[in-house]
Amino acid sequence: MTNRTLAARDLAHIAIFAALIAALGLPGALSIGAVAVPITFQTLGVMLAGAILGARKGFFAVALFLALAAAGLPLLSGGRGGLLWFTISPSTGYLYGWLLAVVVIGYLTARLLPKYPFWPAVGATALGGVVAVYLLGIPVTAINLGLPLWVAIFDSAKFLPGDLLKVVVTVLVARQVHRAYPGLIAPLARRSSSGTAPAQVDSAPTA
Amino acid sequence: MIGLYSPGRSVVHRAPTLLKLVLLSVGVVVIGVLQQPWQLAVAALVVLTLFVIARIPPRAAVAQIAPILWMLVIVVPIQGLLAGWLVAGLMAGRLITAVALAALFTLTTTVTSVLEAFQRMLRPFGRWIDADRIGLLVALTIRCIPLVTEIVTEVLEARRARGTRGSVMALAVPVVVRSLYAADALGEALVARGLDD
Amino acid sequence: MSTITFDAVSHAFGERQVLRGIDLRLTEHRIGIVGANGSGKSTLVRMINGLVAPSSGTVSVDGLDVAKKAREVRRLVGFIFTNPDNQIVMPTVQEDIAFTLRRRGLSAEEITQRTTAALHRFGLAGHADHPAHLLSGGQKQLLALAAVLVADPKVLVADEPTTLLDARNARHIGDLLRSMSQQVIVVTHQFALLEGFDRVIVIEHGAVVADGVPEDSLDAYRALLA
Amino acid sequence: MSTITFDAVSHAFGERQVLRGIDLRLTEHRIGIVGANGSGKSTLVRMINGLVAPSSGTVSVDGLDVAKKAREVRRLVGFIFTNPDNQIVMPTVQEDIAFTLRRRGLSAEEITQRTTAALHRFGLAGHADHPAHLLSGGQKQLLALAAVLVADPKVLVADEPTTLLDARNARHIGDLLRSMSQQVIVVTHQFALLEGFDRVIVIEHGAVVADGVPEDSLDAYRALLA
Ligand SMILES: Nc1ncnc2c1ncn2[C@@H]1O[C@H](COP(=O)(O)OP(=O)(O)OP(=O)(O)O)[C@@H](O)[C@H]1O
Ligand SMILES: Nc1ncnc2c1ncn2[C@@H]1O[C@H](COP(=O)(O)OP(=O)(O)OP(=O)(O)O)[C@@H](O)[C@H]1O
Ligand SMILES: O=C(O)CCCC[C@@H]1SC[C@@H]2NC(=O)N[C@@H]21
Ligand SMILES: [Mg+2]
Ligand SMILES: [Mg+2]
Repeated sequence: MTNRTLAARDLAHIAIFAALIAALGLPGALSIGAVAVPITFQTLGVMLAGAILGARKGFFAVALFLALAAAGLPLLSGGRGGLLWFTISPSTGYLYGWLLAVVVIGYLTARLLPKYPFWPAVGATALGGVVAVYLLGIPVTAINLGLPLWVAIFDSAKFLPGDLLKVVVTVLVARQVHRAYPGLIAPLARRSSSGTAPAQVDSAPTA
Repeated sequence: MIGLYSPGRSVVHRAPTLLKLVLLSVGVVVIGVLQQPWQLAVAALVVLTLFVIARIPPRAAVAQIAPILWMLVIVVPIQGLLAGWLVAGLMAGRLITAVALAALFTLTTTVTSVLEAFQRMLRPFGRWIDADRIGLLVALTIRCIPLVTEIVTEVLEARRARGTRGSVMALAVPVVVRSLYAADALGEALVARGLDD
Repeated sequence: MSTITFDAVSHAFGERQVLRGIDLRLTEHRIGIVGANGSGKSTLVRMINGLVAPSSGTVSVDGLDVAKKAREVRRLVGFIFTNPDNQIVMPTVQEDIAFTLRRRGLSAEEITQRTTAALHRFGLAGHADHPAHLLSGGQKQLLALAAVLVADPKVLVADEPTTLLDARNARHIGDLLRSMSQQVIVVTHQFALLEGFDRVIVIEHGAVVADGVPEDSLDAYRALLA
Repeated sequence: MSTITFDAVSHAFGERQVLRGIDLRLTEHRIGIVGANGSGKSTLVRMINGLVAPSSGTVSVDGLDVAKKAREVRRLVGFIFTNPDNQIVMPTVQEDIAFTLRRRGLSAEEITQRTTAALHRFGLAGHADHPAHLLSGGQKQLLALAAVLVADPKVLVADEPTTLLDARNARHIGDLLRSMSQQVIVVTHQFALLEGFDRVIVIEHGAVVADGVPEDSLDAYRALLA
């Protein structure tokens, strides 16, 4: 298996997480406040993808989900889909932010494993799942709606409680999952001077 | 999983997907720079005409555009107070027109052909991206959606059957773990059926 | 024994009529339910603890209407699913068994004690801290039983609890079911599991087509399948 | 028939020794494999198309070493898993059957034609465009068979293919397996499935403990379980 192609098991992991993010859109979307960017469970799926699959597979999972939604499948919360959500809607920037988030969380999680201490993990997940997402999301909301930046910033505050809760849930879930299914993310050496990661634990029978 | 496609045989439906994508991008940019109400009116009329040509059922069209309308009810007053009512009106007009155009694309193009168009756009990057694998991933994801919802249902049932409700955690952990094991089994089936050929 | 009654119960999933006018009064100690794939067996037994609410009619356990008193009924009725994976809700064997008890307001001590006892009774003591998903099929099915019986329900409902087991393990589970003082209702395709049962009900196309002592019912079912 | 050989095959998952020095030469048309839960049956048959690579020893199919020629071997050997849900990889029935062919570089026309033939042969023609996950258990198992046999493998390996089925559906699958011209290797806990087989192998603790005509092997296995 070259490192360019993905093994069948990796493909299946990617597909099932893309499906998981889609399933988290089923409870629907909640829109409150001035700017109608919905509050959605799907961000939880994005954070989980990073913290459980790691940066590479997680990125593919989120990208796959977004591509399917963009292609017109009604996978965004509330049964929406199509290119408009990826171009001119107020939530556009957040969606691209998800791609950044999953990479940041995946990379940092690999550095925290195998110990995965609680507070650093919360910090890492929040850095990707909140900071990175808002960094792209807020300005694009302002641009697409022709609103001053401060209105968009002010409005995004309504996401904060929910998003912080999702961060904590992600960390608690990821910790248990790494226990019940070890070897998903190869831990990265903390000092990158040696340059090589420890051999990946691979307990599954797919040789 | 048929997506949001609204079947039809019109010119708009039959136009090549890549062409539609290009026209859509140009259209959205043009709409975005319009500064005069009359220009916007012309653009809106063009889009409306396209909807008529494509014979989109009004209900399907409204379903696509309604979420944005709701949003405007709140945003327009804010903008009106901050920047003046003409600006607010123009912004709303541009947004609705552009959204309608994008929705028209989605309503007249099958998911399959959009995905094919994406694959064609990725072809120049073929050295890094394997278009075949992407096609497989797409189908696999669509297959996995019912699999995941089944897993969620089963975990919820198991908890109920055991007379407990429990926290988000007691739902999320088993759902994720079982999804991973189900994915492993799927991966094996892919190999057994010749995927890594 | 408890009394479980189905009173004019019908059920449809969307357009599909799955159960039609079921009237039953279950009072025997050990009751088996058989029928072809898709005949409605699982739907029927899921109603006993409210996993499926009937489209019409009522199901009750000891006079409690399942639709209205689901919470109370679920304390009386333990349920075992076909696929033991469905039932495992916690990462390790011990946590999974303790999970059932945790919500019953027992003291931590009592939880530990009853969990340990269950681990021993079902031969899982050596696996207490194992990831539950890595047990063998037979062990998972035993864990499923342990996790349900630890709460000491009055009725045990099991939907095909031996599908993945070898003959010895299947017999082991069968012996367990037969030796239990609780009332037992078992859905199965394996006739041997129903040996020594008091009553067997045959379901076909959502209706009861035979009901009586095991020999007669199973003969009727065999005739149906031929 | 093909010749499948196991040559001094041993296997361990981590610390756990699962297969010990297996030597086998499988040339018969219909071969059954039985044994207790956890005895190593699934591990053994997975080696036939390289899903598990042995820790030591070699497995070969018609002289091709599975470890080295996995790709060629997988074209010869079709594999059916216990749980059909986990082997349906495409959204609709027809797409799932076509998937196997798509990887073989056949023309679109030939794919359609062979897919349609398979749909008819397995009684799934009416469900071609149905989402595969909505099929009944028996239909899913038939789909699994169809999706593998459409590629016309020389050998079919099935790991407990009838566990969730009622007696009629199990017999139907059994009849299908018996009527096939291909070589068939079946792992099962249901002895009835092995009627008319040419050879039955009993595995216990990772070793072959009986091997011969079905009657003798099954007697030996029954004695073992008693
Ligand atoms: N959640 C559901 N939604 C729609 N249809 C369902 C659902 N559950 C079951 N069915 C359908 O209801 C019918 C009866 O299903 P049920 O599971 O009760 O059968 P069963 O007798 O338990 O079969 P088996 O022996 O295969 O377990 C089947 O046709 C099935 O497809
Ligand atoms: N991926 C794995 N990692 C670790 N141990 C494993 C793995 N797969 C199987 N085992 C162990 O290897 C042993 C043999 O397993 P195998 O699945 O081959 O048994 P089996 O004979 O097919 O049993 P069953 O009748 O329950 O299907 C078991 O003890 C099992 O727990
Ligand atoms: O579905 C969409 O159109 C995009 C939704 C983007 C939602 C953003 S992501 C961060 C923040 N947290 C939420 O719950 N919602 C927003
Ligand atoms: Mg059932
Ligand atoms: Mg097995």
